[in-house]
Formats: sequence, C-alpha cells, structure tokens
Amino acid sequence: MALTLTCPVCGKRNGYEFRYGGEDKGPRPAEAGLTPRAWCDYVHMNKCTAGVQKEWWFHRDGCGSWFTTWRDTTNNLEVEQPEASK
Amino acid sequence: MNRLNQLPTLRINPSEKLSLSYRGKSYQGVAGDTVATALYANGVRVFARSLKYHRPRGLYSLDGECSNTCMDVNSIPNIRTENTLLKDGMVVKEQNVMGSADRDWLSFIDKLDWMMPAGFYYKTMHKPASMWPVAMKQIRKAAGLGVISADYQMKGQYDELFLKAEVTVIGGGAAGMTAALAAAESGQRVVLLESRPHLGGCFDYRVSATGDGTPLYERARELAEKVEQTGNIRVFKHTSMVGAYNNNLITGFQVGNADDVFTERYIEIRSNSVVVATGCIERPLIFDHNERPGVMQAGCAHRMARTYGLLPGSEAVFSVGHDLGLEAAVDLFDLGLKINCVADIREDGQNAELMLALAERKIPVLKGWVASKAHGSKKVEKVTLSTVEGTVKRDFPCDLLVASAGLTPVTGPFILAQAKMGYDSHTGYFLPTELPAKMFPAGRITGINNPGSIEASGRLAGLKAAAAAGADMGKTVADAEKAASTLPGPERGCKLVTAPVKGRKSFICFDEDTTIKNIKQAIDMGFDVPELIKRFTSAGTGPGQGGIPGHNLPLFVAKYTASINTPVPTTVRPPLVPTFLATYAGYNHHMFKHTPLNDSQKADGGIFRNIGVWQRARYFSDDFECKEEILNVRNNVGMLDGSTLGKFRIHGPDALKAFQRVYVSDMSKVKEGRIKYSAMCNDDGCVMDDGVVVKLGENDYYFTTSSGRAGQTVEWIRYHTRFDGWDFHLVNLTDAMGVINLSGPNARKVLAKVVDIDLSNEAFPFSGYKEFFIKDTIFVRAMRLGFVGEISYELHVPSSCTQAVWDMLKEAGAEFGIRNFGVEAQNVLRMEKCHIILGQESEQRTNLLDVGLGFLWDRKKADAKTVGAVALRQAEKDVGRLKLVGISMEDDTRAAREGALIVDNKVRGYVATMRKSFTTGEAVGMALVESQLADKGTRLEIFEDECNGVRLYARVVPMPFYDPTGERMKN
Amino acid sequence: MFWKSKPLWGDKTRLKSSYDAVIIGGGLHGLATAYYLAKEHGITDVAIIEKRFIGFGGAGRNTAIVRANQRTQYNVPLYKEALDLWPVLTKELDYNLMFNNCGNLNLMHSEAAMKAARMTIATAQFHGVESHLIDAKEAKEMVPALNISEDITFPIHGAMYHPPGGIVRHDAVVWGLAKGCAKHGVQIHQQTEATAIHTEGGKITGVETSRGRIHTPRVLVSAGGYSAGIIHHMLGIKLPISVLTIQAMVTQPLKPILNHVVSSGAYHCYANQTLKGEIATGAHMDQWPNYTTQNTAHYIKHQAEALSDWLPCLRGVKFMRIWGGLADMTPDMAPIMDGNDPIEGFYMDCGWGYFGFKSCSAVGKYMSEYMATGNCPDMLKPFNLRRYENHQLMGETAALVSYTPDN
Amino acid sequence: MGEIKRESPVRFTASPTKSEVRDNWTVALEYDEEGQGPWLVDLAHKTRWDLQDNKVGEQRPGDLTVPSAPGDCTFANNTLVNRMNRTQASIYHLGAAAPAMPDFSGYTDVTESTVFLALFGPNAFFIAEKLASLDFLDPAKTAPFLYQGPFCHVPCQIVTLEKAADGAGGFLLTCSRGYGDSMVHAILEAGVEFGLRPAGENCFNTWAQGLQG
Repeated sequence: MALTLTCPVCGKRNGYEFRYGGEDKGPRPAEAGLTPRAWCDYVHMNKCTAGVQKEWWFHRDGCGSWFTTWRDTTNNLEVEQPEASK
Repeated sequence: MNRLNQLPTLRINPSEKLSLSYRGKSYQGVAGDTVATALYANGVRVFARSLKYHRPRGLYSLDGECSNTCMDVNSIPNIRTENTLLKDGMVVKEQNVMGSADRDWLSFIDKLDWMMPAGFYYKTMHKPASMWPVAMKQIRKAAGLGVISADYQMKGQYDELFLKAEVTVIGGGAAGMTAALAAAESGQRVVLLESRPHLGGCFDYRVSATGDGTPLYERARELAEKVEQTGNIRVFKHTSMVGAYNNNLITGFQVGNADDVFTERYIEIRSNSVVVATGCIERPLIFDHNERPGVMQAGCAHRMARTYGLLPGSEAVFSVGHDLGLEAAVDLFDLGLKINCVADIREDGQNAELMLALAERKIPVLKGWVASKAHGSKKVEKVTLSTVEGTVKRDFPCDLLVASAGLTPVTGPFILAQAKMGYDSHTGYFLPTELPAKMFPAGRITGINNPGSIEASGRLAGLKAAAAAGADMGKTVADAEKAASTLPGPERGCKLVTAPVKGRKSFICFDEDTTIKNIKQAIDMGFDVPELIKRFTSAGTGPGQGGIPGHNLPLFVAKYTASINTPVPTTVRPPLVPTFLATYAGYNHHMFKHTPLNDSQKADGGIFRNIGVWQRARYFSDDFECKEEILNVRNNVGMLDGSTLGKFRIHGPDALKAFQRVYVSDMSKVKEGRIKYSAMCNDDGCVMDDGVVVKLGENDYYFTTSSGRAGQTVEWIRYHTRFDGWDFHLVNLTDAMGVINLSGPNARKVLAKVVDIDLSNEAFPFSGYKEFFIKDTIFVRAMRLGFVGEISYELHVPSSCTQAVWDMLKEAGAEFGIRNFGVEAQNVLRMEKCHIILGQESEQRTNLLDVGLGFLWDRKKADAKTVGAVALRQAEKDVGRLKLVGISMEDDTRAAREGALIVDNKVRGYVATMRKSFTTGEAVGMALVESQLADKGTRLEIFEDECNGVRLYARVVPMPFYDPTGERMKN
Repeated sequence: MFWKSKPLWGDKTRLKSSYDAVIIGGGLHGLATAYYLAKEHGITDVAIIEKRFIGFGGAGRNTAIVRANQRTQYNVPLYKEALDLWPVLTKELDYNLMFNNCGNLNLMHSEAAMKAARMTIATAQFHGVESHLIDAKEAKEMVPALNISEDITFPIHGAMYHPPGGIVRHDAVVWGLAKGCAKHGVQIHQQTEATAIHTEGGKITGVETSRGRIHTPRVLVSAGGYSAGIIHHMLGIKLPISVLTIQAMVTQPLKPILNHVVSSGAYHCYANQTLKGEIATGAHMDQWPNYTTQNTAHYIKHQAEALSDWLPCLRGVKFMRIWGGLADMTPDMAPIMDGNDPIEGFYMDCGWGYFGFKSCSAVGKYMSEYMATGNCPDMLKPFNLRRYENHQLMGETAALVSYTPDN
Repeated sequence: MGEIKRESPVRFTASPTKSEVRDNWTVALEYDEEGQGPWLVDLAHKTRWDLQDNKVGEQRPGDLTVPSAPGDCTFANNTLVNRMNRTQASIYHLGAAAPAMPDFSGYTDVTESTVFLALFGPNAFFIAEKLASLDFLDPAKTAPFLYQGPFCHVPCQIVTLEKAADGAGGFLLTCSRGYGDSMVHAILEAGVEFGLRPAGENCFNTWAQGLQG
C-alpha cells in the first residue's frame, strides 16, 4: 500500500510523513465520577472498524498539525466524510 | 557459432568484442549480448540444473520468467543470465550442480520422483523422531540454488531517485511509446519505463509490416526517436517496474550503463495516472519434458536470431498456439532455419497471410496438433507430436523445439494495484474486471495483436491518462476512442491447458520442479484453491515466481476439478522482478545529529554511542566503569555536553492551560527566577517525560524535556489539547542551544572566572535561574540543578557559541583539573542520588507514584483534566504494583547485575540499576519490586542470569545513597 | 506411489444446525482449540467456521519463528509449553511439522539493551528455559555473516541466545492440526462466513453464518487479526486492540548461510533461512490500523537498508517476494484470553500481535480446557480483559504506552 | 570581542579563498573553483525568526506582509516571509545584516536552531529528486513557495525560489541544526554526478539579487 494523506495545511503527502493518533473518541471526559471502565473505554478501547473510520493524524515531518480524516481501513484510502456521520 | 551480423534488427555490436570466463575457459561475446546469449553463441546449451531433480535446463524465454539460466556471475548468485547484459571480464559459474551443468552427478534424482509426491516432506522423515534433524541437514544442503559467501561485499554504486510526474507509462513498446507521446501532448510530465535496454517491445525484432508497409522494427525505431526527443518525457530504459501501490505509486530499478554513475538505482515514481503497456509473455506449453534444453518459446527463438544474430538451432519443430509463433517460423526459415513441421494447436483462425507464407516455403503445418513429448536426455533430439486429443502421434527429429501454448498478458502492475482479476473467455486471459483508479491498459495486454490496434490503444490510453491527471484534452479522447474502435480488437486465445499427457514429467513450474501429477495429488488431498496448491506444492514460489505457472496453474485446477467455477487467478507479489537488496537500499543514508561540541568531544577521546537521533560521548576512557570521571565530579569539577536535552518555548494566552493539562504539577506556581521540576504522564499515569520549567513572562515559559522525548513534545502537547482550541504556541529550541553541565565542588570557582555575575549561594541558589551575557555577547540561560548531586550549573548557550563557552570554561578550569565526563559517568552519579531516568527505573507497569515522584502531583486541579491523573487516583491504593526502592547488597563486593530478578518462589521484581559505588564503597542500586517487598529493611533474594542456583541478597534501604540531605548540591 | 492421495481433513460435509461448540476462525488457534476439545475433553461435536480457507490469515503469513524468551513470568511458562509441544504434536498428528531447532539470536545494540536482555534471560532461566547473553564476537562466531563493526546505524553489542527456539513450518501446523481435528470428528467448514453471534439473557445461543444458522451454547472467536472487529461488530464489546499490517519477505534461495534465527529490535528486522534456502525476513509494522494485508514500498526498502547494515553479504542477494499479514496489537504486547464475561458461553482468544503462531499449541490446550469446564485455567488467568481497566498492564513490553501501539 | 568565534553547523572540506568576519561569524564569500553550478551555500549566519500568533496575518515582519495561504511566501528587500500554517510564519533575512526583532512576544529568534543551506544552479532539482519525494517542479506551483516535509528523511522547511522544467533553479533548506554534518554529506554525495560544489555568499547573493528584480 502506499498511504497518502491530505494534510489540511500541506495537501496530499506520503503517509509516512504522518503519525497515526488513534480512532476519534471525542474530547477528554471530565474527571469527576469517571469509573475505571469508562476511563479504560476512552483510553484503551477501540472499535477496530473494518471499513470507514474517523481518525486522528499528526503531520510529524511537515507542518506539525493534528487533524482528523476519514479512511477506509480495508483499502487504506482516504474517503469523504460519510453522509451518515454528518 | 556464426552470427547473422547484417540484420537491421540487431541490438548487438558485432565488432565490439567482450570476453567472459566460464568453467575456467575464456569465451567471447559482443556488446549488446546478454551473458546467456554469449554463452549460447559459444555452444553452451545446458545452463543450470533444476532445484529438486537436477534436470538439465536451457534457454527458454529470454525474459527471466524462470531460473533456467540463473547462474553465478562474479560471485553473485542467481543472476538471470538471459537478460543480464554482458560486461567485459565477467566470471560465470553454474549453480546447484555436483560436477558440471552438463554432467551433474545428482541427475539420478530425476528418476526418484515417484518417492517425492506433492507434500512428501510432511508425511515422511519424522518417524522416528531422531531421523528428522539428520534429514533436515540433507534437505538444507540440497535446497537453495546459488551460494553467497558470508564475507561477500557487493561492489558498485547504488543510487535512488524519487520522481514526480503526471503520467507514468510502464512499458516502452509500441503501445507504451504512443501512450507516452499522446500524454505528452498535454504538456504534462511523463515518465516512461522500459525493462529492456532499448525501446521497441514486440515491434523491435519483427520484420512484418504495419498497415502502411513499414516493417515493425523500423516503426519502433521511429517512435523511439520521437519519444527521446520529446522534452517532457523522461525515458528510463533497462528499468524494471517492480511494485505498484495505492495512489499510483510505482517502484522500479534501473540497471546502469557503462557511462552511468550508478550500478543500479532504485526508482520511486508518484504520478497521478499510470498507463500499463507491459505486453505479453508466452504461456508455456505443458507436455512431457517440456523444459528440455532445446525447447524454447517462440519469441525467444525469434529474438535470438533477430536481436542477437544467433540462429537458435539447425533443425526445428514448432508447436504453437498463436500467430506470433507462425510469424517466427516464417522469419526464422528465411534466416536459414530448417523447419520440419509446424504444429498449431488451433484447428482454425490462423492468419491467412502467414499460412500462405508457410505454404510457399513448403513448411508442413498440422492444425489441431501439439507437442506431447520431447526426447533426448540433455538436449532435444526428437519430438512426438500428437493431435490435441492424443489420438494420433508422429515423431519428428529436431534440435530445436519452439513451444508456446499462447500468450499471457503481463498484468502484474494491475494485480499489485489491487485490481480484481477475472477470467476472460474470449482471450483466455486473466484481466482486470475493474480498473484501479487512474490506471489504464494499453496494447497487447488487452488481447489485441494487430500493430495498428496496438498503437491506437496506446494513444487512447495516453490521452485518457493525461485527462485523468487533470489535463484538458478536449475531444481528442473521444476521437482516439473512435479511431481505436474501427481497428481489430482482442483476438481469440488458445485454450489448450496441457498436451494429452499423464503429466509425470510435464512441468507446470520449472523452478520448483512441480509437475502436473503433483498438482493432481494436491487437489486430491483437499487443496483445491490455486493459492493453497501453491503453498502445498511450492509451484510458483521459486526465483521466477509466477512467471511460468501463473497462467497455467489456475487453468489446470479449473480443468481438473471440472469446476463449476471459472478459473481463479493466483496472486502476484512484489517485486515483479527479483531485486538486489543493494538496489533497494540505495544510498542508505545514516542521518544522525551532532551536538555543537561533537568535534571537541571526539578530540578529547570521547567514545561515542548512537542514542536516539544523536551521537553522544558515553565514555572518555577505556575504563567503562568511569572511575576517574566519576571521582573527578565528586571531588573536583567536570563538564558534560548536555546539548541533546529537549528545549522549548511556549507562549500565547493559553500556555498555562496547556501546561496544566500535560504536567502533573500545578504550573501556576512556577515563579520567575526559579526553576520548577515536573513530569508529564500518559493516560495510564506512567511518566513519559520529566524536565524543568522556567517562567519568562506571563504565559511565556522556557522548558526542557529528556533528550529522547524532544522529538515528540510538540506532538504530545498538541495531541492532548486538540479538542480545546486553546491559543498557545510552541517553539522547538532543542538545537538552538548547546548545554554545558558544569558540576562538582569547584564548579562555582570555575564559572566565576568566566562570568561576571554574583554566583554566591544567596544570589544564585539551588533551583535558581539566571540570564546573563558572557563578554556582553553570548546570551546564557543558567540553571542550578543537582542531577549528579554536586554543585551544578547547567548553561544553555546559543549553539554557534557553545564551543567558545566550553573552551573558556575548560581554560578556566585547567588549574583545578577540570575534565570531561560522559553519559555513563552521569548515569552512575545520578544513581547514587537516586535521581531516576525514565525507562531505566520506570517501565510500562509503573506510574508516577510507583517510581517515587508522587510529590510532583497536584491533585487539586481536576478541571485541568491533567493527563494521567485519573489513572493515578484509581490505582493509588492498589497493592502488588511494582514500586521503586533503593537496595544495598549484603555483600558490598558484589553488585548484582542489572536485570537480575527479585524472587521468592515467583518473580517479584528486578534490579533496574546497580553499581559498586566508588563514592560510598557500597554496592547499591534501585530495583522495582512488588509493593509488599518495598518496606525499608526487607531482605530481598536476587536471582541473576547464569547464577546456577546461587542467590544473592540485598536489603531495601533509604534513598538516596549519597548526600541524603542534599547539602553538597545546595551549598 | 507409496500412498494414495486422499483428503487430508476429511470430505466436505453439510453444515449442521447445531453443535456443542462453534469456533470462528480456521487459523492455528481455532484448529488447535478444536483439536484439544475433541481429543482431550471429548467434545467432538465442534464446527470450525472459516470465511476463506484454513490458514488463510496469520497462520499462513507469520514468521514461523518459535521461542520462549518473553519478558514476563506470565508469558514464559505458556510459550515454554508451546515450544515443548512441537515434537509431541508431530508424533501425535503423524504429520511432520518440520521443527528446526536452530536457536534464536536476538541482537542487542546498546548498553541499555544488553541490560534489558539480562532481565529477560534471568526470567527465562528462572523458569527453566535456556537463554544466554553473549557478546558481539560470540555472535559473529555463530553467524559469520554478521557485521559487528562500529560504522553501522546500530552497532551490535551482543545478543540474547536462546537455543530451544527455532522455526516450525507454519503451513504444516495448519494442515497437521486440520488432519487431527478431522480424525477426532471436528468439522471444518471453509468458505463459510460467520455473520452474527446470537445471545439470549446474557448467554450464547447460536451463530449466524453465510450457510445458515447454528445453535450452540459455546462460541470461541479466534479469528486472528479479524477478532476485535468481529467481537465489536457482533457483540458490541470493544477491545484494547489495534490491527496493524506486518510484512515479511523472502530472497531467492541460497545454499545454507544462516543457521539460526537472528533478529534485531533496533532494526525492526529478523532473518532466518528456510529449509528451501530462502532468507525469510520481516517484522516492520505500519502504525495505522488496517485490514489490507498489503505490503509497502517503504518497507521493502527499509528492510534492504537494515540488512545492508547488519548482514551486508545479502546485498548481493535478491528479494523475490513480499507479503503482509495482520497483527492485532494490545498496549502491553500480551494477548487477551477470556471467557464467560460478560456473556456466558462466549470465549475470546485474540490480541496476539505477532505471537500467535508460537503460542498456538499451548493455547489450544488451555482454551479447550476453559471452554470444556467453564473455568479459567491458572495459566490463562493473567490474560483477562479486565486488566486494562484495573491498571494492571502486563509489561511484556517495557516501553511506555501513549496513543499508538508502539508509542 | 575577537576571540569569540561562532561556529556554523555546516563544514565543507574546501576552505574559502575569501571570507569576512561578521557578528563573530566567519562568513565564506568565495571558494576556489566554484564551477558553473549547481552550488551549495552555507547560510547559517543569516538571521531567522519564528513568528506565531493567533492573528499572525496582522504582523509585518521587515515591513512585508505575511502571506495568507500556508505554503505561500513573500520575497522582497532581502527578506523572505513564509506562511507555515494558520498561526505561524518563518522569516529569513538574507541580507548582510538583519533588523532588530520587533518587540512583540510572538517572535522567537531561531537562527541558532537550524542548518540553513541554499542549493541552486543547473540541475538543482535533479539533485533534490535523489533525496526527497516532494514535488518541487509541480507545474501548479509558482516560486517562491514553502514545503514543510522530509528531505533525506529529515523534516525540513524548503523554500523554492526559482524553478524550471529542466531541473534548474534552486531552493533554501532549513532543518534541525544537529543534522548539519549528515545533511551536507548526503547532499554533496547526491550532487557529485552534477558537479555540485560548495560556494560562498557572493555566489548566493548574485542569485538572490537576480530573483528580487
């Protein structure tokens, strides 16, 4: 595969310039009342989607931005944001 | 052997003689020869012996689809001599023989094939169990083809190239060239790759004519000239395409000419669209002894004569299934080859002109006939032809059997690009059922063979590719489409799978000696998918990969299983052409960082280590225990190059908020003129980093990180604040400032000679921070720290001036005996103070509290959602966690080795760091132990590697081991 | 011909409407568990549901390396047992698994790595597993092709030498276990896809497949890299797993040159010579989750660069084939084996990363016991799923975890 | 302050035939046999600033505007302003002396942070394509423009100042200072076949002046 990612600042680039930052799980939960299970769910657990997922990337060798993108994990291609998630 | 020296199609220069040595004898070839054609010209017919049965193997295809002509060239094994250009002075040896290729003592194995049905290894040799290791040794010796010596050093220059283009065209035949020319009309950048040393493809050696009467070879040369003269086409000849990946990334490698600076070079091309014009190879004809020397494919025989001037035999029989075979027969006859018979598998559908030409030459043609057996032990002497049903047979004498079942499109680029492949019943090819994005086929790969059609399809593909790459092509695409549609389309392919044979000696894969019979056995055992059969029989896994069996295997499986299914193609994997590691490695640049003090540290005898991205001085003498370095810091004064330390500025209205998120301490308490030590945890509460923070102004800080974390600091802070939209900015100053650590009881005296600020303990106390200039020029950030446990100044100075400051300090310290100390000495010094190094005394199972840094954690800032705080709170009361403790050996003369285990009947922890301390005389260190064993005074049992059951003992002791009150570093 | 070719793992059978146990995934772990369920626990009414063909996934794509020199006390005994089982299984299955007990050398490239190796070696020795620290010269004597000079990216300081390890022919294990399964009555259903797992009142009731519904009280998901996705998709249980592609490649076949498995963490690279003579090498993983099993241009080049450094004679050898497989990585580089929580009758065996092959025999033994008795054997207890929320990561890797599997 | 010598992270084996001391730097003005290009010039002594602010577009470094789109550059009066992202720009002072840094907290002097090289002349981009897969000759781009990306595996800022389809033109490159030795070695090695040579500041000035009209 050759992963190509579209950095919002630098445009389309070789995927190896980037670092993967995990499935998008939303903002950090508040600390108050956070159970170990809920904490673990946020920190460690993944959906492992076989298909399109929203995920974080960091342009390590480039502009240093964190951004999200939609990618199909079955072919490693970036895709448009799916209608269902809009 | 006399060459046909006057042919206009030649790609050799008969007047430029080159020599090569083979089996101790010197032979002559000419410029343009491949190693194999030169040997062939000198009468060599058996080039190698096969892997398993040691059958003699000869020249078969000229394009390297099998290992038949793999030889050792200049001590490099497995060189495909049939498409490796001859260079003067080459030394060639045959492989996998005992004796010689001609007389191989191991050829008797060929008779033992009945003992070796498919998968026989799995069913035998393990009974009794003691037999297997013995058998395995023999198998290993017998397996493998070439030899590489353990001390072999590859010669030559290996280069690399990363190209960008709008359109890449793979294949420099007529279709590829017209595609490149068409795409180039748009003005876009076009890259054209051709695996042979010259452009021309299947036109290059053919004298038959195009529609306007131009011989094909002339047409090819015309096109080549146009291509070479087009400024926006970059042509790479002798360049094999080896990989195709998502987003049209294409990889390949080029073999250098005599005047190139590189021996080979790796090429990576990123382009918007790709034209695949790779043409066809021939589908091997399967019959008994179908790989005897003297059996060769039609294109091979034809090119031997036309390209290399070598008539490949004297008396020939043809058994072919396509018109190119008939064309070759006609042309080779005209060049002087006697042809006893041409058997055409097809009952009908032959090109009428070619049939007429054969008749004119009185060459007997048998339609619906096929070769069923080649006779002769080392060379073909006779061939049995039969009807395709096997009902009638006739023998013909010959020393050349041109055998070819049909054509096989070279679809590797499509398969690698993840195209779904399907069986096309008209052509009999496996073709993409859906094309990968912006990838276009051109030429014979689509099943066409008419020269006009080939060019038209090339032009169409080139225009489409340019349009897909963003060029406005107007209606040229539509016009080209129309033009192509009026020309002859894909031709019906020959469907014969095998000659009418049982298949015991009919080889479907030459490299692995896999026969038709083996395939039947595998299917009978339940391996009914081509991919599984490959694994079980090894077919297609040899040096030629799928080149020989790739097309035939699925056809045969479908036929044998009488499958409801149509044939299922096998996969192809990169590299499409075996590629040297040296070539893939290319430059292999080693990129390391040097500190501003690198040269002087080297000059001072520093022994360097690669630590992360940096090269650092670890020792300054052969004494790797660093006694002198350590004692000099304890008793006098030393200097360490700490430039690798991470250094950052953070500023902006929300800088403090960001700090509160990532640091465990309450960073609002950082005061100007003082340094604050703190740590960053991950969400599990593990310490990821520690360092100091200095406040420069409101929401403006300078902070340090450990050397190993500097590269990730910006990423880390931005990651953990990515949802917050905070306004803060980070500047990485790691490389901007050199760091000199001046430590030891005399440090203050030394520094006083160089700077003119008040260094008294009152004016510049421990944990103090000062900014000043040296000689009004060099700006210094100075911190009083105590990592090594003595009076210590950490001077951050602009990188360009670091050496100057270092030299001043060195000069100033000369009277005290100042000397360097390295990373290892620092490691011991700080261990005596129990200052931890992350990763050394901490690991995945330990959190901030476990390693004794809990005092840094401020619990009262829940709103900050500090990274790690939740985990720390939740795990705080858990028992059984690993805790960091100080330990002292009962026997001070015997420090436990680092990594030794703390045990009872189970593993309870391990020794993280330990030294016999030169300072205290004790054997002390730090260990991670389960919390039940962490109380002071607990006796620990230590299990060392290689201890043979002898345990060592230590006790948990208070930390630190040296100067517990910290007077020395605070004075 | 001295034997007749007949189907190795039985004739094709119809899928029944009910089984005592259903195993999703016809890889090594599924086959081994089914084999032991039938052989040791008398549960023979077992169906293995395989979407493609047996050994399609990691079972047919792995390194083939076996060893028992892991870092923690939880792992070493498990892998030791697995290692001891190869000769036993060869005999039991009457199928040559081709265990090449050539020993493993794990190269160390820094003082810090040498220390880390000592801890691993002490752990091995404490558990009766042979493993030794050797210096660079000794390593060079064992592997003459090794470059122990200083002028490479990661100069070699020494190695962890582990004599009991080696290589096992991975395909043979698949086919041998399939043969053993069939012998004991287990049904292997290839080209059959599990599409749903049914539960009722917190208990497993059945599995929906592309060939119909199956009633069963027990389901094991042992689908290698596909497990985590299946478990989330079918049962809504999230796991601390990232599915990455790991690649391997072979060179053209050579006469014997490497007599050990040699690996290097710093270079992300191992190399060993197969019985056919190819140098098999690999190890790199791209850090983004995907199910493609595609290989990359980046990696084959990286591998050539790495080997050019530490096995420089291979520069004169050609790469012939590269492929990829899936590795389901957990944050602590240790697997998850759990059952009956939160669904009774549901078992999972996943998160093996790139250790699934070397462990399969022992795991089959213990997972089958778990499934047969409903009680977790002591050997498997540390591998429960709850360890992550209990802040008890296993520490099979020393590295610190951040937001990606390898930090 | 004669005795304080500032050191560049870049060392060429050739010695300059003409040099001058400027702000404690020894600036090489000319080398022997600089040839017909391509050339590699060490610009470590040229002042660079980092500018970050939420409203970075409102700043006027060296009296120039900060371009609005990331990747765009303004080049005039020997000053180059490169827009990096929404909040950040880099400023290179290519003249003999730099102005004082404005009294605004968004600026940081990063002269000491980086290696600063100019590679220009005939075939400059044929050297670049041996070291990086960035598309310097992208027909859609007009010089000057900024790339932030890897060059010889090292993250760099690269400003293309001039380009032509035949590979001629040139660019400025900055990367972490520590990579100086490795980077120069890699570039010179890649440039051998094109006759790449170290050159002095004069050679650079001639080129840079020509670009500013």
